[in-house]
Amino acid sequence: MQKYLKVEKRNMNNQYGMFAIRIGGIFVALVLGAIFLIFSGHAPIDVYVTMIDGAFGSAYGVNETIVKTIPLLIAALGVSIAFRMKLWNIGAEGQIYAGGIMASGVALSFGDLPSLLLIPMMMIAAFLGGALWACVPGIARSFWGTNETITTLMMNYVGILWVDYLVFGPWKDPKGYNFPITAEFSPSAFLPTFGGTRVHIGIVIAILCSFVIYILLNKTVWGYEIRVAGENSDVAKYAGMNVTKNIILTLMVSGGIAGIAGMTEVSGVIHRLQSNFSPGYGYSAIIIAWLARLNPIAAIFVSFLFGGLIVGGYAVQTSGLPASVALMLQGLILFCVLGAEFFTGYRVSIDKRFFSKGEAKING
Amino acid sequence: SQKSTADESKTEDEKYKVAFIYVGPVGDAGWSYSHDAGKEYLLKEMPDVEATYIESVPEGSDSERVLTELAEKGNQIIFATSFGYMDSVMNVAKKYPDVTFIHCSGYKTDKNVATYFGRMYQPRYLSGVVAAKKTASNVIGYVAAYPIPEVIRGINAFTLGAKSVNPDAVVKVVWTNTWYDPAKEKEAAKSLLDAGADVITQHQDTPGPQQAAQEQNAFSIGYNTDMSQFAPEAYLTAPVWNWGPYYVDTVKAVRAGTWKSAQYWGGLKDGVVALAPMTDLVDEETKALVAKEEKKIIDTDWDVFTGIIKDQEGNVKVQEGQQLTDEELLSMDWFVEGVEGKIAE
Amino acid sequence: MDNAIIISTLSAAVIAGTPILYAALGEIICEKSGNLNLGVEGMMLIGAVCGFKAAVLSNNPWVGFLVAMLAGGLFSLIHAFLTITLKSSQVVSGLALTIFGTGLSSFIGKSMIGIPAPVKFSKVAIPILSKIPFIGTILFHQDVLVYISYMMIVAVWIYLYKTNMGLKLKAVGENPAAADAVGIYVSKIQYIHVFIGGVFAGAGGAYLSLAYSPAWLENMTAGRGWIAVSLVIFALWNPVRALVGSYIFGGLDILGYRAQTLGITVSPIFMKMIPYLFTMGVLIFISAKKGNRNIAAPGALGVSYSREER
Amino acid sequence: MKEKRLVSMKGIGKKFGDKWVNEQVEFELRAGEIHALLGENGAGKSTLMNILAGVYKQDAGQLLLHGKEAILTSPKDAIQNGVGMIHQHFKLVENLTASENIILGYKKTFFLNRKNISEEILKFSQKYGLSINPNDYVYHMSVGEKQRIEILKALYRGADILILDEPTAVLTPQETKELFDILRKMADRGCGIVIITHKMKEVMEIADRITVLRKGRKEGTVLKREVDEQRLTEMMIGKYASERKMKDRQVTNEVGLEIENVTIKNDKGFVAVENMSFDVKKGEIVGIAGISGNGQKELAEAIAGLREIEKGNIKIDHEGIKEKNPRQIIDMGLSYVPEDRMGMGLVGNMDITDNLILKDYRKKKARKGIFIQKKKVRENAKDVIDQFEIKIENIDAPIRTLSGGNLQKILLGREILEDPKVLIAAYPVRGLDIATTEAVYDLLLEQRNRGCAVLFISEDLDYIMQLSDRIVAIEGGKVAGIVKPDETTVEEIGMMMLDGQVG
Ligand SMILES: Nc1ncnc2c1ncn2[C@@H]1O[C@H](COP(=O)(O)OP(=O)(O)OP(=O)(O)O)[C@@H](O)[C@H]1O
Ligand SMILES: Nc1ncnc2c1ncn2[C@@H]1O[C@H](COP(=O)(O)OP(=O)(O)OP(=O)(O)O)[C@@H](O)[C@H]1O
Ligand SMILES: [Mg+2]
Ligand SMILES: [Mg+2]
Repeated sequence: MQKYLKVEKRNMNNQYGMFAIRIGGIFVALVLGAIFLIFSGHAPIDVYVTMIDGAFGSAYGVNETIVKTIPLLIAALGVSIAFRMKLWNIGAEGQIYAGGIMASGVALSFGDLPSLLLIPMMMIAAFLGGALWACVPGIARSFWGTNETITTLMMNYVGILWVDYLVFGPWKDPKGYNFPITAEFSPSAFLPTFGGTRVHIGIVIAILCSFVIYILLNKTVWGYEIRVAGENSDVAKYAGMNVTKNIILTLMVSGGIAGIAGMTEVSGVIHRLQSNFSPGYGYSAIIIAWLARLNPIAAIFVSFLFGGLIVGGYAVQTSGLPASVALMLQGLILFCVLGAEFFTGYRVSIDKRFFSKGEAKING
Repeated sequence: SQKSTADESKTEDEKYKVAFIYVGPVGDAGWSYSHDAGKEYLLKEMPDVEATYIESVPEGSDSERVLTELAEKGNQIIFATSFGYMDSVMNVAKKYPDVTFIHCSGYKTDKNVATYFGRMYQPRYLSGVVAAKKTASNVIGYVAAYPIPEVIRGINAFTLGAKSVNPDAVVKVVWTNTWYDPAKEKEAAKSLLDAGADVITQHQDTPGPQQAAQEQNAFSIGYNTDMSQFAPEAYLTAPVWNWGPYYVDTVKAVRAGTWKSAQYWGGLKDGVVALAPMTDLVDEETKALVAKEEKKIIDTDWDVFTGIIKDQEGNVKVQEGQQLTDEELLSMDWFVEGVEGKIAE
Repeated sequence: MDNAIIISTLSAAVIAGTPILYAALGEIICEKSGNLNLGVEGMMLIGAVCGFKAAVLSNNPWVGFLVAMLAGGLFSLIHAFLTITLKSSQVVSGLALTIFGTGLSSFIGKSMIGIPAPVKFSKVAIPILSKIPFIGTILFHQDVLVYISYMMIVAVWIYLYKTNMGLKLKAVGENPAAADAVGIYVSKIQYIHVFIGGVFAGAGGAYLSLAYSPAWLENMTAGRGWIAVSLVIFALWNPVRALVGSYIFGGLDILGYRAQTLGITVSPIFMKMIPYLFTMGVLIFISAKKGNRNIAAPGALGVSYSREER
Repeated sequence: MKEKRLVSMKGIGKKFGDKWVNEQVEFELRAGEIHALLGENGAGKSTLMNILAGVYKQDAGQLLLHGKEAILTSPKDAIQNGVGMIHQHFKLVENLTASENIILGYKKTFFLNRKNISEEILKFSQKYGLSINPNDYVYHMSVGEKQRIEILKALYRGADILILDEPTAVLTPQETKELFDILRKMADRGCGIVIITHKMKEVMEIADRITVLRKGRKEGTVLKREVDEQRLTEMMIGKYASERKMKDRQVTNEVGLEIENVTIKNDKGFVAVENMSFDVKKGEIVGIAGISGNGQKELAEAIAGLREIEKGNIKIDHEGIKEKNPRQIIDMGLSYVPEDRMGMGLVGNMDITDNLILKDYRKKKARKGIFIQKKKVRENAKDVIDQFEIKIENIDAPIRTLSGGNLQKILLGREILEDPKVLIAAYPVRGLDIATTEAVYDLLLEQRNRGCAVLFISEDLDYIMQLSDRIVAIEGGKVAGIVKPDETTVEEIGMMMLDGQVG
């Protein structure tokens, strides 16, 4: 089959074309999903309407999608920084937990301080927590060349377990009937919210971060250094850059930012530390960073859509769809969006040589 | 069963809408499964009720949205079936004063928020009796999940039950720190069996420990639901949840306007918890003994945690004739005498 | 600890290591072709559920096992198509595969919750070998799937190092352009080995649902797919090292429980951390003293190959 | 025999993106001939041959192999039709052995009997007079050895059409001569051979017929005996006249670069440069003549601070660099044009602007506070493009799309613009066509004339003789002799390079 096709790389400069291809990918996903839904006895249009309606159909839905967007976006930004340097930090999940721990530690110890002081302190602590979590793989990578993919992944589990340790042990709420949660933070540790919604100031922080990181990566000396080192560390060394230092620094910044996602979650939404408080934001962040092609501005939109996908996924359950089907729809959409990327980079056509008239052909 | 959206708004008040949110998948064969069985019972008993459920809702930020959505969709009663939903329930309940929220296993209430839970420790006590009568080695293995009061209470009740008929019995505890990993829980059970236990019980949702017992020709006591089919040659009985009657009563009360916020903690008497039918592996003498104990709990003031009760160090924790209060039960963090193991931090 | 406890602990370590051993072997084969498939968890779940369902329907564990392998393999073809034909990012595609597999497996398994396995693989002692003191009980008093895993180690080892196909596989994973230039169909080789990777992952899943704790429960792999992925690196892409590694991981998994029964109180939370910390430690140790080219990662791991590009 | 047509390509067209890089090309190869393919960088030579080798699919035209039309969909099809191509960047699997690489994908048996195979390959290689060690891993091998493996690979598959893309670019004169002997022998056995090269001298030495491509089109096919170098050059690029600016030389006595008893280890930890000493004066070009792999790379990298100096010291403008890092050395006035353009000197996925500031991005002229002044440096880039006549269609496109010659100009341009005190140029004209080669040499001379100390590393003895003021011949990491070009001969230097004996 492939024999009769011609696949060529193309440099697509047409923004609309790229957009159309990606929309096409989502469309294919929906069609595939519809076929599946019909087979499993659900009405696809209803499911899709519920899904989109749940995520974007009302002010409440949009607000909730934004709430979801915040940790996804911040973590995706963190991940993007490392990916720019081709450091495969898949440990955002653990860094989120580490950030959550540190932020909670500050909130629980200095609850009397006013918001204006406490929240920045929590944020710094969260950054340090995430940075610390990422710095272990960073040091191993830069001094011994240890593959950071697995070390960062391992650190995820360690981070999740540390939260367990704290909420089951020393940080257990003394008034909480021995349940594994910390005491609720004092209100001065809450991130302010907008109106009566759950949307908190984290969204401003996240978008601000996007722009700052965009500038940092694309306009500054440091951004330039990590782009060069990401492309080719030999070139970086040749150009006099300190690659060892940059690996550690980049991973720490990357982890630190993911750590802030942990802080916004505990301080903006949950208001205390509890087991498993992140339902896999760190992993979703990897997908988002990739789909946004490591562009911090694009990440804003991708996170928003991804947030919608998750929120919509719960919404469809109210129309009788089991969670598993929602998960499958998410997977399908991801597959198709990923597959569509191919068509933005390549042109596929039929190999005309086989269909033009000629003498006896030999091949193979 | 799906109606179009336009239809739905019209027929809204015909059916009484009730919703459930579960922390795990319905397919966990354990905790969420037991609540879903209660939901099914409710639907059977009250055909004019329409029930929605949302499964696998994490205890973090998602639960608040899901609760809001369910309230928004016109559900009159929402059952939130995991401890971690507590804050979310309180927040959402404030915004929807007309909706009744019933939260399982928590301790916060409001005008429209009640809590409910079952005195699982009562059937646990009975299962301890069964185990202690069955054991030959006098070592009973307990595969424990997480060191939270509910689990600790269960272990203590089980041990008190065992000791009441067999003072030589000890209950060995191994913590798994999982709710849901059949292979690991099986391993934990095997380690107990290797350490001399010949009866195994558990606090997780999976049949792993049951299977381990069967493979090593030991006996087992399940949890949550009847697990006999997983280990027919080992399974003795199981303390089980039975939420259906409570759900029916609650829905009826709310609908009739007689409902009042309360902290409901039903026991054997109310049928929320029960000891599953004992298999033929349990002898008649034990069955009779269990029936007697059960009657004692149901019919008299006596309860499992009636003194004299000593802790592991031999300190008297409950004086002769006294009982632990519900508050003390809900925050239990010590082991009774006869438990071998430590509450891990 | 007396001998009996040591033996039973080690014997349990073999069982605990077997599902990850299967999955890791598959991932080794897959990664040798230059394809990183992070969807092991999803493939294992698909194997577990399909194997269980087939065993229930056919009343035959072998049918279950074979169906599990086939299902795992077919499922992995999604990843193969995306990454080989459509040249998508392997990392992202693998993550998506896990998401999809988790959903699909619980969808397929809905009707089988609370059903025990009608048939399962039980322990059989191998006549002479199981009589060897110490080792005999640990290694040769297990279920058939454990014995098959031994054979698979040997088979994979021979396949990788002693056959022409193994040579082609190595070439494709190291330098697809070079393989292409000598007329090897790079994408065909990659498809085949991603498929085999899925087959093995499916077998690992089936081990859980048909032998280890015979039942279907949603998400019953509980993270073992990820352990398998790290095991591959731990084993430096060598099947024999994967064997040792998986038993160590399996052992670490159960050691905590054994310690508790002996009255040694270590927080189970920290016990759970040990395998992860241990993996990290070993990885760092190995990378600190590497240098041998033959133990490095396949040269083209994670990169999609495309002929007309440099 | 001589008239048998192995290949005819008719009206071949190929486009990349929207650009036609081959158009209406006719090409013919006969049995027993050595056919040279000539053209400027980017003329489409490699593309045309890649079509013949099944790597690219043509967009127009027909291909006949052994007289029959062939539609090649993969290199495998080409191999089965007797076509073997030796690419400039070798397509070998580094951590397989020689014999494994040769039989790769060809042996049909299930099991791999390494012992039999290596015996078989040893015999096979001896038959063609190509000496190799079948059990050696490729990563241990020299370039020449790797090339022999590539040739054996093609022959082993029964190729009678052999394509070599710039095979001599990385060979020493001796290796080149050996290669040509082999090629001639194979042609005599009835093979048809296509050789792509930029070296006129070699064309005149080895080719029977010559086809010249120009901007993707065929300029003509001629018999060697009917043309001379001048005529070929004209066919390739039109009118051409070379005049080297040898004048203006201002060799001073001031030392710019000193190598003092230096010992350096290579990646594997063995001594690559041993106790080496020489100096380069300001305004002087010192050529390093040596077979590649004799310590040139290590020496250059040590000067740039990329490799540790085990013993001795290196001084730039009298200042030692031993304790300095690459950045400090750059700031001391060192510029370095590395051998591996894309692997070390340039970033293929970045645009020309970003590549041009690689060395001075943190200096005042490129930055403002923490920011890079993209606008300003982009303007500078435009000047550089004009000044060095870099052919680039889109200034914001990644440079990997550029031809080798243009890449080299960017690299050299960047290094020269720094007005360095010391310039190291390693193999700066490798793979470049004549015109670009001349341009590059002019730039080196300009630097010398400006007073820069230039260290020029090359294998091409003719150019070393022409350009250098002094020549350091090295062998086995040691200085074999230091001579002046007008006091020696190419042969004498060749001898020193080979056995390390002075004079
Ligand atoms: N894979 C490719 N994709 C896009 N453009 C290409 C590709 N390969 C070659 N080109 C372009 O095609 C043109 C011809 O390239 P080709 O490699 O055939 O030149 P060449 O004659 O071999 O040059 P050189 O002497 O530098 O080796 C160049 O402009 C080049 O940039
Ligand atoms: N994917 C690509 N896209 C665009 N241009 C390409 C691509 N691959 C190669 N080229 C260009 O095609 C030309 C020839 O490429 P080829 O692979 O034949 O290497 P080459 O002949 O060794 O190149 P050179 O000697 O010029 O460095 C080079 O100038 C290169 O920049
Ligand atoms: Mg070329
Ligand atoms: Mg070239």
